[in-house]
Amino acid sequence: MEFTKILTRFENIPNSRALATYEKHGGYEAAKKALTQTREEIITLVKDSGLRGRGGAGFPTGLKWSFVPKTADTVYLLCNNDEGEPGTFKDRYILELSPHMLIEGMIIAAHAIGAKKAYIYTRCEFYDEIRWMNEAIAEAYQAGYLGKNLFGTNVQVDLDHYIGAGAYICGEETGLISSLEGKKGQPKLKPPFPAISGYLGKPTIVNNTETLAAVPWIITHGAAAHRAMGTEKSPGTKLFCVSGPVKKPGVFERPLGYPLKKLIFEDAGGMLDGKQLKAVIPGGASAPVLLPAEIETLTLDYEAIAAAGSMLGSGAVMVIPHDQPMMELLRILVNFFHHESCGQCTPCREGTGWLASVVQGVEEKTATPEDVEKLYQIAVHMEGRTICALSDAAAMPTKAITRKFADELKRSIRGI
Amino acid sequence: MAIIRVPRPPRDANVFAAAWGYLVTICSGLKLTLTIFFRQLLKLEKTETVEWPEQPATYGERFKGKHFLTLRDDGQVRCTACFLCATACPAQCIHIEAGQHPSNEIEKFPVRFEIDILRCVFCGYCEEACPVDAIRLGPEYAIVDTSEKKWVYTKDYLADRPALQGGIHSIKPENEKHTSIGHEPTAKERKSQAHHGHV
Amino acid sequence: MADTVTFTLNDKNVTVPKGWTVMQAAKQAQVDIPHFCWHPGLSVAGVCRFCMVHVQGARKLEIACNLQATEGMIVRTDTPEVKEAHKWGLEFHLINHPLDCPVCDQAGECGLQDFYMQVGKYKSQMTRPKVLKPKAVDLGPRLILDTERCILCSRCVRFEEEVTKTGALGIFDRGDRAIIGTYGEEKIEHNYQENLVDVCPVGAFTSKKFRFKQRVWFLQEKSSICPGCSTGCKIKVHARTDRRTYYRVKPEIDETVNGFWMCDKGRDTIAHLNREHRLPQSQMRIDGKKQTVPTAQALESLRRAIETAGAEETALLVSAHYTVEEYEAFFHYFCDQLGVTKVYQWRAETEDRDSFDGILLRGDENPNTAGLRAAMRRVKGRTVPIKNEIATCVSKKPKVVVALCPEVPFTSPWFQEDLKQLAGISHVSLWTCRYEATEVAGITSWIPMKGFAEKTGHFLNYEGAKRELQEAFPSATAEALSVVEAVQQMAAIATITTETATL
Amino acid sequence: METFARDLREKIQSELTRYETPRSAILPILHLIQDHCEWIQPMHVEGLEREFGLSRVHVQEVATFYSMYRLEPCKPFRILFCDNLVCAMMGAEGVMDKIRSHMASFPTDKCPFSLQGVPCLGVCDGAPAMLVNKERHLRVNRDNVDAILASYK
Repeated sequence: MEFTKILTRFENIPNSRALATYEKHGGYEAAKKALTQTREEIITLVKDSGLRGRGGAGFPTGLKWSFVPKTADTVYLLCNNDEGEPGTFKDRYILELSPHMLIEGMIIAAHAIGAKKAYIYTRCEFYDEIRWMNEAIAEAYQAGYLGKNLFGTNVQVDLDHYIGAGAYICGEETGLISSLEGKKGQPKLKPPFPAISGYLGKPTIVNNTETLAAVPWIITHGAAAHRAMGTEKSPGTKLFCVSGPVKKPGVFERPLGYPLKKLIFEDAGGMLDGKQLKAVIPGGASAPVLLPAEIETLTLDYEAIAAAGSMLGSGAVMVIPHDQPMMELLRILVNFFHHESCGQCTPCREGTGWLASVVQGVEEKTATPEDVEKLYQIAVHMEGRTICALSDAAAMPTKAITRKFADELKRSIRGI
Repeated sequence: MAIIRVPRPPRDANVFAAAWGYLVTICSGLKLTLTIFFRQLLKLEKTETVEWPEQPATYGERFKGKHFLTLRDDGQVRCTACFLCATACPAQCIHIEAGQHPSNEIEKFPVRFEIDILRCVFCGYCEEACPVDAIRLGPEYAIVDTSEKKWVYTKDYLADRPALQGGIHSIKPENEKHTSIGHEPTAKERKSQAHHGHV
Repeated sequence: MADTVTFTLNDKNVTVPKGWTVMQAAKQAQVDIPHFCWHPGLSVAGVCRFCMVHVQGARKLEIACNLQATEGMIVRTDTPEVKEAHKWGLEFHLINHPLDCPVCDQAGECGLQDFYMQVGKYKSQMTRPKVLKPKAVDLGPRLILDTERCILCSRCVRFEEEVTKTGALGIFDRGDRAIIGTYGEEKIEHNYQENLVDVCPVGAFTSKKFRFKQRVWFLQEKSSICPGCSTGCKIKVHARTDRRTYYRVKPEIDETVNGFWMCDKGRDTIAHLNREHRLPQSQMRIDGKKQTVPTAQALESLRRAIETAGAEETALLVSAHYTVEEYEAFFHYFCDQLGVTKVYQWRAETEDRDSFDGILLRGDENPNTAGLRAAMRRVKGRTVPIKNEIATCVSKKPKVVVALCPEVPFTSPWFQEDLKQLAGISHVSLWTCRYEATEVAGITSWIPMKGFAEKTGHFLNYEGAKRELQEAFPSATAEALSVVEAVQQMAAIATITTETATL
Repeated sequence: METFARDLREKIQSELTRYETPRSAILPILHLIQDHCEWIQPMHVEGLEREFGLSRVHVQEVATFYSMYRLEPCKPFRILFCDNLVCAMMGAEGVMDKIRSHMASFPTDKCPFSLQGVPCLGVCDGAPAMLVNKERHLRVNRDNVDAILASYK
């Protein structure tokens, strides 16, 4: 079965990163078209298309853009390419296929919100991708797609590339802004929201790479074509990253509302030989695990997964095999969040450390079966208490694992 | 004014008959006393009386007598100069001056620690208030001295009492007080506790 | 009204100016919301997550410090949910806190202790080893930092950035490894160090000067005015009355003058008040030998000297360290009643009077220059220029000099040198609080004065604002008098003597 | 003595004016220093304040906050091995053991490698993954890891 491809349409096209290839396939036509339209027209179009933020929260993109005060003279557009969520590698894939698609999307978005300056924030571990992106930006400047008076209009968009330095928290939009300001990547207190006061106190819109890369297609094909895919509340396509012990791990672009089981067992080729499915994490490390019984009929859209008690997040589907001890999984998760907590808010700073320490106790053989309940209690009180969602991200999977696999955890504490 | 009426024993005309009961009891008491007196006189039985002060008398460990300061293994006072004993003391007889210990691990220690024993009421609140088991009331009950100065016990005197009676030493094992909790501190814990100035 | 909002806080209607946060409103309405990182004098950080309140209709609990009060909002601080949040909020703060309260100077005035009693969970579930960090770090001439006690509320960092603008403190590393500190071994050396101790809600920052000196629950505090310079910061003096010892000074909130802060110099203004620095009793030089005498005798001899020499041969040398009330009594007696006309100011020969450090400290190191000036204007009938007039005084060759000595030693290092100038005068009566540096040839009598913390009254600060010394401690030395009392005593002796004479 | 070599100075200078505020340049400048000098030394942090006016507290805060900055002398080849969920499920620990034993084969102090477990490298489809300096290696397993390491000399 074939699907309309928006973001991965350059798959199987040789030399797809080059500007010439991109132009040959209608590249920068959308930007040219969009720049003749007014800001309101573009925002309305994106609103109508139902495009939602692909970074994890799923906030309607057009609505976000409309929050920028019309009177603001300096506005910034930031592209969140700090792909740090374990299990996620979709943005990397976009950069690998066609960085120009992202640049074009950013030109359109910048025009829509009135930003003259835009930044791409990329995590520093993507050494190759950073090089490709820099090359693409240079090409775009050379071809006149970036800079002043684009396409004969008076629109100006400057794009720069900013490289992170290894902090998961910079994937949070205000953490990213702090980092771009040259500070520690600590999320900022809200309100004020970035759309009012963000980078250097100016209105700032932060969008995920995947979101921005989808914009040119919407401009070219219209809102209705976008709405035709996916579900009513979650229209369009999404990149799903399937990883773990499956035969064909990788990125799959599928319309939202696609059945999860089909994704794992057909598109990704099913489990590796001799492995059975134990659980699935449907949306990156911060999404609660789902049991096989829960994914029987589960479809991949924001609403359905939320109803199942998890979240779509970044679309990182991690498959957990039957022989994976859940205590080990929990240990990796809590250690990850402990390592990445920025240390600003007390419940997160201390809570993640406490979770990690309790799990450490299992290794030291000082833990008791009651510690499973303690982990759950700590997680409950970390949730919804902090500036950003990292605390929640640590709490939610902990809660799910300590509830769904309580017996197994207790057994491993007793050493059986 | 309230008057409590106490019933009197009924009057008996025969005084001798009335007193008979008393006399019998007195005589049997005297009999016991005299028996023991003669038995001890003839060395048939060991006497319980101690010839104090020529012979020492000892009290149990729970007796609240003269104070002493307990020491760490390395011989320094355990006291961290937290002033909780001085705060709890109803007689306000404890005087502490705190200072910075040369070792940062201990941090705070008493430069001076004095008890004005004449003001002390031996209530033992200091012992209870102490978070580090640094002060105890010992078994010494004979508090005798001549000069006024000696009634104020200094830190050195309180901490160094090798001849403490009743078999009690002022050096206490580090974790003595906590053994009853049934949790033997690990070497790491002990290190971290010492690091915090606790013991 | 457009510029206020009214909302409900625990069933109480609260009206506050627009733009206020719920925390500010709660302070005004005297509703207690536990908090650590919020400080009225600093920006909002919102990181301790302790000031949780329940807002009707909100999805989750909100922090009061960053929640703007809006019209008709219904806020509760006492729902079970909020209480649970407080319990766990405190538990999170405490799990890596060393709990070394017995050796911590903050004990007794510590946010963690107070809130533990108020909203604590009591039964901790923390059984794991704590994260260990450096303790007792020397961070400056007046500061000790214990990074383990620190709860990373960032108040000190914000103080350094926003108030002193020195930015010497930072939070390094991340997560629960985060540590407050300066760069490398750098020390904080500005004049506002101890404010860091004050803003610190726990015992992470402690004052070197106060370190281990006293447990705070033994201290009494009285509201006074700092005598260190002409700014006139409102302060609280902490002392033990049973020992008659002064221990420390802390700023008191006064939005109009000093806000929430005071300088370190001001904190040293109590050292001279303690007994070992004080003139214990009146003294007189009799037959070339210094003797302790009853105050009445010293005052009487002064009165006699004035009587003998005549008011025109008497000079008053006045420093600007006394209260307006004292000047009034002093001039009333000596000038109005006795008829003395020679009145001279006594202050530093060289001073940069108009200098200002941009925060609080001013170059005029006298607390009551304006008050003295006003009093002298009344006596002299004209405004006198502010300058040191001791040389003028000596050049007029008076026979008797009554000197109101400067009180605070470190703002008057010139004191002893100046005193030497008085050597040739036949009767010099020093009215002084301090003992040191008064041992100068040519002084006839010494009268012990009360220190600023031992009297009430008021100063006029650099802009003429009234700064009230509200409460007084009993004097550290029993014999000390305020100028008012001394003058009264002198007048009383005079009356008795006159009466005796007429009999 | 100059803290920074001439070409590095010029690069730092251009970074300082590249963004809206000089402070924004702290992260890129630290990357530059790290590329030129292997690790960020205290003298660099102090030099940035002295020569370019960047607060040393701000620089140090950033340098300690982000995990990719090296504040200590390092080996010529730094292996960053992903030990997060997917890589762990695909056998990261076993490969890391293999790397450790490879490292142990060198005489002490002569080993050119350092090994560090890091959170997700964003290439979970190629798990287990590792970075050696700036080169990415996918699907590293116990069989091919020795050959990969052998190529670094």
